[in-house]
Amino acid sequence: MNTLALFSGAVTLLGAIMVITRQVAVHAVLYLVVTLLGLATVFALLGAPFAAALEVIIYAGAIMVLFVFVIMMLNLGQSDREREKEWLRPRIWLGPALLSILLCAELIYSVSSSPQQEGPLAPLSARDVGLSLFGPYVLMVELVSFLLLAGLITAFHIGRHRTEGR
Amino acid sequence: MPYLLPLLVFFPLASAIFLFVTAGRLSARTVGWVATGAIGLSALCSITLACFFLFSAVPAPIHIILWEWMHTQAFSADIAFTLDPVSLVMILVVTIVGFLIHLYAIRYMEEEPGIARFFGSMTLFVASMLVLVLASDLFCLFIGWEGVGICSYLLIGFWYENPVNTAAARKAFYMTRIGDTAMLCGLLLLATTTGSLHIETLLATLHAGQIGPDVLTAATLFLLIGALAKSAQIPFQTWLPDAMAGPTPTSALIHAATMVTAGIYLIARLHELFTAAPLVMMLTSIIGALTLMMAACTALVQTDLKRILAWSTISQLGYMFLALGTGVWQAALFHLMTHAFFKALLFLTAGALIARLHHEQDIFRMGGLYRTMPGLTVAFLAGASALAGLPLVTSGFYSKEMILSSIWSAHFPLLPGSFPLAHILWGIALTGAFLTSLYIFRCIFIVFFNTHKTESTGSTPRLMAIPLACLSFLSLFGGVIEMPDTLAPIHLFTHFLSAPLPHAEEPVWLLLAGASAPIAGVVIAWVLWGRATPVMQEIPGQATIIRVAKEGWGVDALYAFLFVQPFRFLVWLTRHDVLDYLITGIGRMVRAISSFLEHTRTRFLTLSSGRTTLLLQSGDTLLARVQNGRVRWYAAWIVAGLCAALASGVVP
Amino acid sequence: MITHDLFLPLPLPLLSVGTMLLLTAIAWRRSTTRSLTLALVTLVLSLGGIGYHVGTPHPEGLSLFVQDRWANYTALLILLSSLSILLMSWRDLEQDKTHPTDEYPLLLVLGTLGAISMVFSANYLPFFLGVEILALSLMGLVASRYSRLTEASEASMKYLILSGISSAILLFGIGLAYASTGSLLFSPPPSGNANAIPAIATIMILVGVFFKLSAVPFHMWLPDVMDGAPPPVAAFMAVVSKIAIFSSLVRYFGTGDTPGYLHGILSAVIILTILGGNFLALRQTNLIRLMACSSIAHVGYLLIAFFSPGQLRSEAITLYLAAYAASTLGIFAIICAFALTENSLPNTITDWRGLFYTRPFLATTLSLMILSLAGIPPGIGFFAKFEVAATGVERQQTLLLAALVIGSIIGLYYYLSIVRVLMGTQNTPSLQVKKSQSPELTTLIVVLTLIVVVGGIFPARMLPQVLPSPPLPQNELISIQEPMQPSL
Amino acid sequence: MVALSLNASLLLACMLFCIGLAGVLIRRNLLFMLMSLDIMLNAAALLFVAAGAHWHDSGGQVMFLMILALAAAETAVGLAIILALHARGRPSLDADTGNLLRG
Amino acid sequence: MNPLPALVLLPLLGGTVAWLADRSNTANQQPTRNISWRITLMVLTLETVLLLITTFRHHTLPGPWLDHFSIPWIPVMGIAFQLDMDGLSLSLLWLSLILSFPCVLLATRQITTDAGAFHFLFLATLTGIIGTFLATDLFLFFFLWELMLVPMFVLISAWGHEDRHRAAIRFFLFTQGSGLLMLLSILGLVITHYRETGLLTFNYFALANTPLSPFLSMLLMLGFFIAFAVKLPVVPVHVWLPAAHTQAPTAASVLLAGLMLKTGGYGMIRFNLMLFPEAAIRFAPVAMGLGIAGILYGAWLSCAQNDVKRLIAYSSISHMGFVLLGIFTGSNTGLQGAIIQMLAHGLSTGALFIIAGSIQDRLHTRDMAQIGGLWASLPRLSSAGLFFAVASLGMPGLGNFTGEFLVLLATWHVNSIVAALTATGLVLAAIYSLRMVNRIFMAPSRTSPSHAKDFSAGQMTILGALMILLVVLGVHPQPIMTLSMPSPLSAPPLSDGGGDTQ
Repeated sequence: MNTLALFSGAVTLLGAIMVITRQVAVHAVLYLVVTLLGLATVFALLGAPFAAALEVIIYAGAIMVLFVFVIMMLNLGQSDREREKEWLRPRIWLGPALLSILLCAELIYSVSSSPQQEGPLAPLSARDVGLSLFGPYVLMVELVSFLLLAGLITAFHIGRHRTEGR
Repeated sequence: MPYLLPLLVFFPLASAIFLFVTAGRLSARTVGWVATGAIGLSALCSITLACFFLFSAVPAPIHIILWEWMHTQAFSADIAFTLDPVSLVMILVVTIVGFLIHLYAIRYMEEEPGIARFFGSMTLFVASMLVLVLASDLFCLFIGWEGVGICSYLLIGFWYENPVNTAAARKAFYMTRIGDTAMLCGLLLLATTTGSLHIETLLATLHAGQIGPDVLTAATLFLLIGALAKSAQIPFQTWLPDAMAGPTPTSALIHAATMVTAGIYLIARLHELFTAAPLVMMLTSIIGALTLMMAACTALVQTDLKRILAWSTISQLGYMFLALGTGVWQAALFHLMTHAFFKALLFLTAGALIARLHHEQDIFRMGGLYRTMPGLTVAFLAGASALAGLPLVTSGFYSKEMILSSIWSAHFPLLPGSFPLAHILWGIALTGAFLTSLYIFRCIFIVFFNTHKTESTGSTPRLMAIPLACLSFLSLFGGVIEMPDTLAPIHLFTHFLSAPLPHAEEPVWLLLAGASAPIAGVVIAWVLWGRATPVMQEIPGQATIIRVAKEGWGVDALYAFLFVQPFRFLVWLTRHDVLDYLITGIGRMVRAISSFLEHTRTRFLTLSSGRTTLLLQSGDTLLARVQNGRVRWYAAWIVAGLCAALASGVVP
Repeated sequence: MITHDLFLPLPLPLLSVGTMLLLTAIAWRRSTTRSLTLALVTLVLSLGGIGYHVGTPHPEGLSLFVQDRWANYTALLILLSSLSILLMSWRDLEQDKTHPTDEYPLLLVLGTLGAISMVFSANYLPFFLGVEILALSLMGLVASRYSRLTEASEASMKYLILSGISSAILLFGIGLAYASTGSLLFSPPPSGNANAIPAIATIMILVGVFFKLSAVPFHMWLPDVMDGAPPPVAAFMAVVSKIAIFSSLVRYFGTGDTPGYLHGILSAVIILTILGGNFLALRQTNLIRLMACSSIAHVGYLLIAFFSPGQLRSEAITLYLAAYAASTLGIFAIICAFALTENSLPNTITDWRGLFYTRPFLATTLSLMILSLAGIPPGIGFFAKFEVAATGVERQQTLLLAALVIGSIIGLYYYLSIVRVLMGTQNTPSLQVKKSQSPELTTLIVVLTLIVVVGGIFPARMLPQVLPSPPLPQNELISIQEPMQPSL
Repeated sequence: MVALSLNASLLLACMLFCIGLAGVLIRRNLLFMLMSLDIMLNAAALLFVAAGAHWHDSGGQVMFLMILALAAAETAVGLAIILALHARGRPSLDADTGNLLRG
Repeated sequence: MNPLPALVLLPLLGGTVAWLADRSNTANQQPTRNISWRITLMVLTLETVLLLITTFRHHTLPGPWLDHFSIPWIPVMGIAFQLDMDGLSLSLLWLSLILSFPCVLLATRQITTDAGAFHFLFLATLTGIIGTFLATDLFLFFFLWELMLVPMFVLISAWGHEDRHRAAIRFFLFTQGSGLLMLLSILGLVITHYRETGLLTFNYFALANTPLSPFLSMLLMLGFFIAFAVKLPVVPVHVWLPAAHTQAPTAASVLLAGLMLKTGGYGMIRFNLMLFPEAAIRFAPVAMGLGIAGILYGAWLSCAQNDVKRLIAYSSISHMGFVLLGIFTGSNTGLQGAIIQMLAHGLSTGALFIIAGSIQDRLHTRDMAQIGGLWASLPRLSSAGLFFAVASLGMPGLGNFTGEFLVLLATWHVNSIVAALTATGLVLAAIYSLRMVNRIFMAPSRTSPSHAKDFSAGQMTILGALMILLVVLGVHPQPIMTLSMPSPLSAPPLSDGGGDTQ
């Protein structure tokens, strides 16, 4: 396990922690991008360059833009920042955090207690992925299109209410 | 001939049903005549039967089985009638006295609105009584036994507009019901032992020695309790005086002549059974003696005419029990018969008298009545003499004398021979005879011979007078069929009933003592109350004792204190179903606990998530709800569930 | 290039094509009636397509879908339910001229597509996609209540967040399972004391599934969301979504025993679900919320049958699903029949007071449905509960049976309270009865009543038509195979 | 080339997942909740990619793609709901206040 | 042509017809107000004819069972629509019909609101009860057992008195909840049998021979017992009864007290004793204790009531205690006593409820403190009331006494002290019965019911018929005792049900 792997993993985790502790939404979005980039590195290190690329392009590139866009529309200001500050008292985050740490401990305990598995770690190129994507999984591609369609229509449906409701 | 037996029961029963069904549609006269006619038919039947019995060469008991009642593996019973001398005496008494009383009642009850109910109950009573008497099966007897009870209840409570009357009726029924239950236990005991309650079967089993002494004692004890309750003996005596609340014919028929003697009849019928249980026999005689003494004392201080007669009935029944206890059941039956005559007479006369005095029952408000109603005076005097047992000229003398003389020589096998229980009992009985004469003549002197106090109206109708005359005749001369040996060896009655008694030579002074006690009573009564300026209106001093005695020695109050009040109190306590409350309470408690748990759980989670302050501010309504609508809450629950699942599934 | 088979149960492509047509129709010209008709046609055609499939299953191929009796049966239930729900919402949609709601049928069909995809899937991939398609469509459907838009949006938001969490948990579980087996095919959880990763994978998948099934303690969203949603959508959540997810659960576990380490969790969840659902329902005053809570409890009963594999299990599950679906749909249909506009929807149970005297037919029908849910003859629910209890007795699950009995008694209480309210006397019924006739709704109610009653009296006459023989899920999987070995 | 073992990436995924979960639980702001959800989804995605790499199965990455699509759809819907709620006068992006559906 | 299924289904069908007829006539209500009532009467008459045919037709079956009918119902589960009749069933069927007539003739005519529905529910309950008495398939039995509760619940809940809802729900919860336990027991028995023989069946006769371990048989027996005990009712679980009886409309009270309670006793005989004889023997001391507790407790509480119907309800508890006691004495005598007691109690208490209902119709109160002195104004009603009160206090010569005596006799064989204790219940019976009589009929008039109408001659005839039956039960019970013994299990009905259905 080399340092790059350690480093990117640490960046990912730190970024995630920063995301959930920021007071300003835009900061959080930026940290989320950092996390995603870290994760993309991890993907690359895992021998999945295609996934890494998609992570950067779609996730960090496209989805995050949605967030930024919405934050702009919401027109958050200083008051929101104060409120977030108010909400981030230790008293408030302590309980959930403990719960999460407990869960994390359980997961780590059970994962690490399982025997070390070393498989053949050869990279999976984009071609491999593409072949299976449009081979055995081609129906899934169709199905996921319906997923996107559902998301689209729902978002549209809800969004339309927004204008009508006023 | 056997078919007369069911007919005997059928006539009154049919008339009762007829009267109940047509209630309110027939005129009072018709109702009365229907009932009287039915009883008359029964009386005719019984007289026919009696003739048949008396003149047949070998008077064998008549048996008739009507139908099988029930038949199981362990038990069988039939609806069956038996006519033997004992029951013949009883049916004669019941039907003839019953007929006379019904005749009397036609006129007496004419004005009453519920006359159909009255006569219906009366005839039903006669039917039940006949069933009781004729039954050849104790179980069948029990039908009549309870039937007379319920009829008595209906009749005592006849004037139900007055709560006192219904209370008396209920008291009578409850008291006798307690006895009935005991009797039922006795019957059950016998039934489980022998498998049948047929009297002959029972006796056969007894003679075969298949009934153990313990069982026998227990069973007879149970039966005795039943008989005591029915016959108003100690400790059940309290219901009878109260039962005088009913119409007078009822008192005469039920509470003097017939129903109360059912206990005597039962024991006489089963005398073989009782003879085999000496302990119970002794108990019977002691209770009889105590009762006769106590009741006589009580009667002495009563002021209510009907109550005097009621207590005297109890006292006379005590005589009969005494006789039964000493084994001379024939004497008891004899006294039963004569008592039926003169007590019915006394009651009916008293009823006629009271009716003419505008329902005045207090003897001290009467007086000098011999002038206005000489006929009634004669009748009452006849009855009173018979009750007192004035020698030679009354039936009561012979029957009482028979009892007295037999007591003296009675033998109690359980006691050591030196203990003179028989003599003590004889002394009590003799004192009782004296007291009887004292109180009944006290009554006569006060009511008939004192200064005139109350205006009386009208005259006794002929329809009422005829029965009185008949009964007077019977009271005076009904006893000649059986005489003490000293006077004349006439033993028609006992011969008729059973094999002749082994008559021991009785000393003459016994007879003299028995004859002199009533006369002494009369004399003293005359001294005390009979003269124009009475020595006293009331026995002086001992006001407390008198008051207590007047109230029946406080037994009523004692029972009220011991049983009735606690029962009422407990019933009041439990008037609501405790279990009901328990279950409702559990329901409430569960609800309370669940809301409490919900409450605490919510609070705990609130604390743990650090939002106590905010939630407290946002109100109690939120506190009570887990389902508070908050996404993060729900998420926290999900995560907690996941944690728990993982913990239980993975972590060993 | 495509060497693998394209085995596909026919309802799926039919629904897809229907969706596309609907989309095209909307794009061309918006018309609610046309959308509704198209959706109806699609659903009916899909019904006809049950039992057929496109392509041939290759014995060696990677199977994404599976078609067996179990799948066909649940698909049939789902499609029938969707059809009923479409009919329920028909009138309101048509009459609501101010708000064009032609996405509603589209979303309904999409949701059905997701559910059907779950039912037929033999692989985590289509299963997961189905779950998400259903969830996303539901978010849209939930938010389509104009009169209470704020509440609807809030419900939608709750559903989004919570279902997001549960999806993530489910996904994580699937990921772990994949990590331990290397295959995305449904693999029954390892039995015995498995090593840790498969076990937690199973548990996390179960938690995700339980959330969708709204088993306690993962249930809290259901009453809120159903409350916020329009009644037909609530019915959709209570029936279609649950049947689909339950079908997958059965498929996932196969016929075998549940592994030992799950016994504790499953028992706890079942008991909690039965008691929790019933207790929650006890304090509800709103009929839809009450239905939500009672549906939680019914999941508990159903899980008993699921948890106790044995001779009677498959029958119990199939019958219970049918009974539950028919009764619940019936109740919702009657609720819809009373909705004059969205505003006058009967809100609390007391609004129904005296219905027996004003609308005896509907009240009787409603009572029948409620009694059927409570498990009282002559409703079909009686026999269903009987079978469920039989499975429990067979396996001697004393605790679960105790929970079943206690839960049923509590259930009786609140179900009877509804019936009692219906029979309450009130001079003026607070419920305004809708004057306009809606034949489709009446027909639906009559048909459902017939199913409930006839099914209750002659369960044997109904069952064989659906299931020629007692079905054993997965005993006749058309294709099942070993996990693919890594190529290359 | 491949530097991370399966177990290491599993651990990483677990930690990431829990951080995301903590975010959902802690934050009241819907925006942050959505971001945290994204983190959780990413954790799952990491799991699939790592497992796919481990087993040398492209299915893992196909799954990753699906997750990507899901994340996009969910985020879009979530943001639409946020906007709708915001438009209907919710004072803030608070997920907790103004809960009309409860009980 | 086998009449058994027709016996079961006819009331239901007739009820449906009555309902529909009434509904279709809602437009012109006045002239056809009682059409459903007439149809109900016709149905009952028809049912009587059927029962007569059943009673007197030539029974070809070998063995003690009188009649048999069976068609498969749910073959997958081994469930059949199987009805069998023996003397016990027959006598209880007769009781059901005999009691239904006064119900319909005297009580349901007053129902004006939704008379059709009322009669439908009435007949549906009757179907459940009759079916329960006949079913020999355990599933069918349970089905009908549950089925009779629903219409009864509606009857109480919709037509009852002031506190009807609580009473109805409590009634339903208790009976239904205990029914679930019975369901579990049935399933346990069936599955045990299945394990033993590999044959899945709910057939009573087949299941009777299931070998069971002592523990298991006790467990299963208890499941049945609790369900029946709630129905009977036995003391700790009787709490539903007073409320339900009090609040129910008259006809429903009669059905409840007269018939529905009998299903509990019937079940105990048919299932507890016959299916688990040896466990029943082991359980007998407890059951007898419960029976005595019921007798005394019911009588005691009955003494404390001021509400007429409540008083009668508690007296029912007391009477049914005798039934329980008799059943578990383990002897034929006790069993016969219990059966006679059931029949007599059905007649007497049913009639008492009719009378109490009539009083309530006339005076609009059930509080005994407010009634008082009816004899003057309503002599016929009062005399009928007196008769049945006397019957219920156990007057020898009437049916109740016969039953009680036989039970006591059998108990005495087991334990004399217990029997003596039980006999004190008779004293309490006298107290509560006479208390009622004294408060209602023979008391100073408190109200002035001048407008109240007495029973007509026709109505008295109906009550008179009940009286005659009680007297017959009291003085000549032997034929009924012989008839009503439950048939033993050892002789299964004929093998082929198909030929018989023709």
